[in-house]
Amino acid sequence: MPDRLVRAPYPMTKVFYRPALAQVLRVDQLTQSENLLALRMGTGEPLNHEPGQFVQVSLFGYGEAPISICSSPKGKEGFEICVREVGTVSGAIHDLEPGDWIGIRGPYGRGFPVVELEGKDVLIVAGGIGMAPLRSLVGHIRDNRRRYGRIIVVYGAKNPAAILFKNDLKVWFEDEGIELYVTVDSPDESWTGRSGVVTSIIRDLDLGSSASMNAVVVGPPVMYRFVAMELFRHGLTEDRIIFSLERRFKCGIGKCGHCQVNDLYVCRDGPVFRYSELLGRSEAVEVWAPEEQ
Amino acid sequence: MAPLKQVVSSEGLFDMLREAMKELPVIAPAERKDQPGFHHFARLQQAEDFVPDYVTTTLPPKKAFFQPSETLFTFTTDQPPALELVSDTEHFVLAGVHPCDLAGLDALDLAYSQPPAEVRWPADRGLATVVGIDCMPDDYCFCSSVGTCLTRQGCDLFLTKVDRGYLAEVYTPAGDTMLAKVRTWEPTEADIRDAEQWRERKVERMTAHLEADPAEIADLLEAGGLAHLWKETAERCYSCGSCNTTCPACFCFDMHDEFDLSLKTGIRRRTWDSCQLLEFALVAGRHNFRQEREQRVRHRWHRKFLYLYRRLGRAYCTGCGRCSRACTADINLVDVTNALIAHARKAADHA
Amino acid sequence: MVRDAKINVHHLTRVEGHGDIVAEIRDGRLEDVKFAVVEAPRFFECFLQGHSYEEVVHIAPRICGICSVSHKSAALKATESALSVEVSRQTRLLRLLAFNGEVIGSHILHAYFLALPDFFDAPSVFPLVQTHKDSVLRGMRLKRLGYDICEVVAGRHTHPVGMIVGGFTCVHSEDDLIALRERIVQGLEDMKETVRLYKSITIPQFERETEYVSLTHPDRYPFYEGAIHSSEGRTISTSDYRTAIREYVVPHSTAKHAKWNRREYMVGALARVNNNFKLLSPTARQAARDLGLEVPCHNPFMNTVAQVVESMHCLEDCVDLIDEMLSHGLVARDESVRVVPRAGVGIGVVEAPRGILFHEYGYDDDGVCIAANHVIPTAQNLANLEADMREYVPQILHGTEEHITHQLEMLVRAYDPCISCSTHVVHLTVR
Amino acid sequence: MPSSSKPKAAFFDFACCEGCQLTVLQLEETLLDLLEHVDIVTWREVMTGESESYDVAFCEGSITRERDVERIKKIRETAGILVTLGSCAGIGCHNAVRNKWPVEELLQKVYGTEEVVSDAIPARPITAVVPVDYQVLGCPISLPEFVSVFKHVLTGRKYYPPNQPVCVECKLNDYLCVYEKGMICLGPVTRCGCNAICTSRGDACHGCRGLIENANLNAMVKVFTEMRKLHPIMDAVADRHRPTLEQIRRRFAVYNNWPELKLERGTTHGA
Ligand SMILES: Cc1cc2nc3c(=O)[nH]c(=O)nc-3n(C[C@H](O)[C@H](O)[C@H](O)COP(=O)(O)OP(=O)(O)OC[C@H]3O[C@@H](n4cnc5c(N)ncnc54)[C@H](O)[C@@H]3O)c2cc1C
Ligand code: SF4
Ligand code: SF4
Ligand code: SF4
Repeated sequence: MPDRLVRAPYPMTKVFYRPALAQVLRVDQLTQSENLLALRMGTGEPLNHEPGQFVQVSLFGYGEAPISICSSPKGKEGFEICVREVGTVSGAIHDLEPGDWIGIRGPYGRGFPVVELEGKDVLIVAGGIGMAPLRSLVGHIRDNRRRYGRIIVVYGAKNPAAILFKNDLKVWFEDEGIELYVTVDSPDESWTGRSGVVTSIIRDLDLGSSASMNAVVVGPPVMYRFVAMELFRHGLTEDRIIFSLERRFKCGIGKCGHCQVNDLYVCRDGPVFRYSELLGRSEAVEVWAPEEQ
Repeated sequence: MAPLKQVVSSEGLFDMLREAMKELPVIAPAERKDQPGFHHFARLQQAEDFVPDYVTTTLPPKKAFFQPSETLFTFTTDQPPALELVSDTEHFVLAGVHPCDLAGLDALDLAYSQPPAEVRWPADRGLATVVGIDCMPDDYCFCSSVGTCLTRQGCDLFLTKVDRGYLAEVYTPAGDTMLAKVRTWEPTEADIRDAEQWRERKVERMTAHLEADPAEIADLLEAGGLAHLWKETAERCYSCGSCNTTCPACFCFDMHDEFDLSLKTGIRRRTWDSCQLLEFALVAGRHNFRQEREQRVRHRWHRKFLYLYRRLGRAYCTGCGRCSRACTADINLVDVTNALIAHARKAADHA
Repeated sequence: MVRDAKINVHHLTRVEGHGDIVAEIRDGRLEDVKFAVVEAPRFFECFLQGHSYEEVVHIAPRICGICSVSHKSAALKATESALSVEVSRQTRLLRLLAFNGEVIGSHILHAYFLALPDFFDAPSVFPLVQTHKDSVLRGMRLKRLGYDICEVVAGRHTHPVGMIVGGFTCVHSEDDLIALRERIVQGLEDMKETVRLYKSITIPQFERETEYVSLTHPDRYPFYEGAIHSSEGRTISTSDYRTAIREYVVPHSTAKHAKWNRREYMVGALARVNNNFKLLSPTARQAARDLGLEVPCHNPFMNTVAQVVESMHCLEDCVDLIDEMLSHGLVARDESVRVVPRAGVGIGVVEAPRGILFHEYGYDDDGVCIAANHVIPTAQNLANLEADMREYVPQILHGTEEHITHQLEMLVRAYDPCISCSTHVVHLTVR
Repeated sequence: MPSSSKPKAAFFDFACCEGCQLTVLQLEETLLDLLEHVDIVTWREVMTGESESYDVAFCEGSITRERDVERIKKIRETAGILVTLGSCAGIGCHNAVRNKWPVEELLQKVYGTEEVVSDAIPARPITAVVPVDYQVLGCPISLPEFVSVFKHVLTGRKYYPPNQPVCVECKLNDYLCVYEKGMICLGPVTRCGCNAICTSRGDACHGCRGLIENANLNAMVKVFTEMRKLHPIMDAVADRHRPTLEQIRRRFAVYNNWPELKLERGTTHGA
């Protein structure tokens, strides 16, 4: 069993589970199953989030679901979320139109260690909807580009039609300060870019001997172990690999117990963790490793 | 500081509740109408219904603060929606709480106040005057093993049976006010000795024991190597969740929305949940992070004796024995824990 | 005047289960008329075998959702008799109470929601919500009251819970009974209104003398207990039911019919009222007179009126039963007795809302069912119903085909047939 | 009365006791509220007339004959949304108990020696014949769950029949576990949603809503048929029952017959 998580105290907010209200400003359909929504809090105040944090989004009558904030904290007008339709709440989110009201609790959780990463090189690895929180991180880095070293973004999508944030990708591609690689699992005739899983891209990357390289990885559960293996091969150590985990959240504040990964509450202690913090926590990356106790 | 002590007669105890009932609802252990011979915490209709010497109840008294299923707020589907918090504001008396259950309330006080703190639980807690009472164990109790035998935290008044009535320890002004309504006597040495003997007898009569203290159990769990034990236990376990839903120290919950038939208004509800249930850790894409029964069993023990012990400094078990009584598969927490202690010690000896 | 017609009512509506009316009129003469049961077979008597007595009494009520208390009671009585189990007085009274609740619920459902639309020329009760809202709401109140009586005793109306061999698994509370009593007393007002409603309705005039079979009892209107009685003057003990009631397969029909002294007999509310008029409560007897129900009554359409009369009786009987229980004080414990399985055969006979109902079970030493037989009211009524149709059609041939069809439908509905429970009556081609 | 904008609902029944329809009728006045949202166009048990088209079909009962298969397929084709009512339609219920005998033998048993022609087939739930969109389980259905599913249908939300055991509802209601009274209960392996109505009455759960996913049937076999000292409460249960494997199997077989239930030492259902 590893050490207990040593982190700064969590802000002393108090929670009554009643969300604040926010209004939908814009809805953009990104893909067949993903929408981008721009929101503004009813109070008109900014959300004040860190990249990697999430909000609990309420559609009254349908329920609540944790959704990452996908815009940079510097966003002038409200904030953005990107939602994939998978079930009840996300389905109802997809029926929203500009002007509609929804409920928001948060921002909650601990985001990416943007301050600690300052001065370092960052490899950002995104799989599928994992791009959502990472878009916030990339946005933040671009807003503060001078503070960071080399930035590489590797993004894998299922197929060309499933690629999110195509407009952003175009901008990043133009951006000299970002090395961008986009790959798809199953290409079609129109696709001229790379194909294959993200690990194959990472394998071929020249990360140099840079000892200051850190990796930030967000994607489906199966991705983590394979990506980590590649990163080890490049010489990254566990404390320089950063994951964001997805679990079931009900309360979002470390009470309801659903998101627990061994002793950690993903919603409160995470969702962002360094791999070193997850070592020995058998429920974190693997689905089930019975031999590991 | 030692609490103020007074003696109240047995009849006086009922008078005290009767007085309290004039102003406030009193929730206390009473005999079940649907099944005489068994007890539950219920709102008293008359003071005589209070049973001071009950052994245990199915649900712990935490249900007085956090009902098994409670409404958080109501909503409308207007634009913008109108949300209205639903919370209790009525003060009440919770009487007849055993030390293990006081420990349970204390455990939840601690858990729910971790930042970011929730407001509901402490708000509801603030509404209650809590009267504790000492008890005698049955075959399932083992509070002496987890150090909750003498818990007085969170109670305003605590009663111990003595020869001429009850020795009342006053912990707060609220407790004092309750007691002040009835005739009391200064305790004599005999009273103090009676109460002392009650506590000794209680420990003597305890037949169930954990073979290690919580600190050691945490270490042993951390050392691991217990896979076969989780597997064996899981083979018998139904994953019915009864062990969690009856536990005074469990606090997981689920939340969901319900529309009214008008489809224009509704409520958000939260309901007790259990980590032993199959879908507790299910996420989108049908991915279940504790799909296997043995994972869930292991999680239960780890959460009770390791995770929260490390995080909050106490085991999340109060020794009340409810989970073992309630287990429909005859899985006894003490037996399983002792088996793991024995196994881990043997493994350590061999190493 | 209809000379030639082929009437075919496929899946008659507003009855329980599936049945077709088939009639053929040629040259102004009725050639053939049938009520064909097309309900899917369910084979209860077979598959109960191999289940223990506890499971048998659990499954048996699932024969029918509308009269599951009756089936439950019949199964319990049969099983208790087979296993020599005596139930307490309190258990008997509670069962009587639940039984009344079911009779009220079932009769009101029929009188208000299935039959009433016919008299108001509506296809269903839904349009009546607009035109006769008071009546509809009253019907709902009364039906709910009947169901709630079941609920207080046995948890719910459809497939009661807690009723087991030897008694009840639950503890009943006097407070619940007192509250229920109050509602029943209020319900009596609604019942009086119901009598007034039915007074304003014209029941078709048609008479055919037949045999009426029901339970009979020396001192209480028999639903739950009694001996088997025929209007032909014979009374036999329930254990001899097989010597009297004979089921047979008829070549012209597709379902099993039943007979006793005559070629056919009628069971149900009208049969009970005809056989036991004196045992009805005074108010119920007065209601019968108000509604023109003089015994013996040979008009099958009056069966619905008999149901109204019986509902009145049952409500009043509920008050008496509750008073009796309260005067003794309810025993505050669960009323189940420990049952020791043993081999035996038992017969349980009750009056379901639709008529006399027989359950018979044989158990082996371990209390496992080795034989089961059910005789269901609607099956017993089929022969009589067809005889009525044969006699009625020639009387109404002057009308239009629609009229004849509608009258036939009304006639069948008056029997309040419950086809889904007719486990015996299966639509089959006999080779 | 009908306004064309409201969805049209129809009720159909197959082999069953019609108790589920009857339960829907118990909505009484609430049924009128429901009619604010839908027009009922076909319901043989309570209304004359039927419609060829409908949006939502509520179907109860099991499929027991060839012609039923055709009929339910037709309904499936017509209805945008198919909702099954009750365990007969959802899991086969006791209708499927008979499947352990061949159909011919059953007919023989009920009709004596006469040879009969019938299109009877082994009984199966509707869910085994056509895809269904919503399920309300129970024998009979529970009214609050029906209303809840109805609201899900109207708002286009998916409804998952609860996959938690009855013990959860039993405990949340603070009912006394019937094990305490020495009765054996199928609650630990049976889907809830009934609000534990049977145990609320001190009766055991008979399993009418079918098994939860991944039910550990083996646990019951292990607990009661293994030679081992049990704890005091369970001792009382075992003392009274000590069921054999066959008795346990029979108890499960009251409701869980489709598909065939396998219960033996060393199996975990659905795992
Ligand atoms: C920190 C964090 C950040 C996230 N960020 C995003 C984001 O930016 N964008 C995004 O799109 N998602 C995000 N998610 C994921 C999102 O919260 C989940 O997908 C969420 O479950 C959607 O809620 P829902 O109500 O729409 O789905 P649900 O209705 O809960 O359904 C989810 C899935 O589970 C199945 N399911 C649910 N209940 C049952 C049941 N009882 N039985 C069987 N199957 C069932 C459904 O079929 C479906 O596949 C994030 C999650 C976390 C933890
Ligand atoms: S009560 Fe027993 S059977 Fe149920 S989940 Fe807990 S340990 Fe398993
Ligand atoms: S784990 Fe069991 S013994 Fe411990 S507090 Fe919970 S219910 Fe009581
Ligand atoms: S009575 Fe049955 S359903 Fe309830 S807790 Fe006990 S075993 Fe579970």
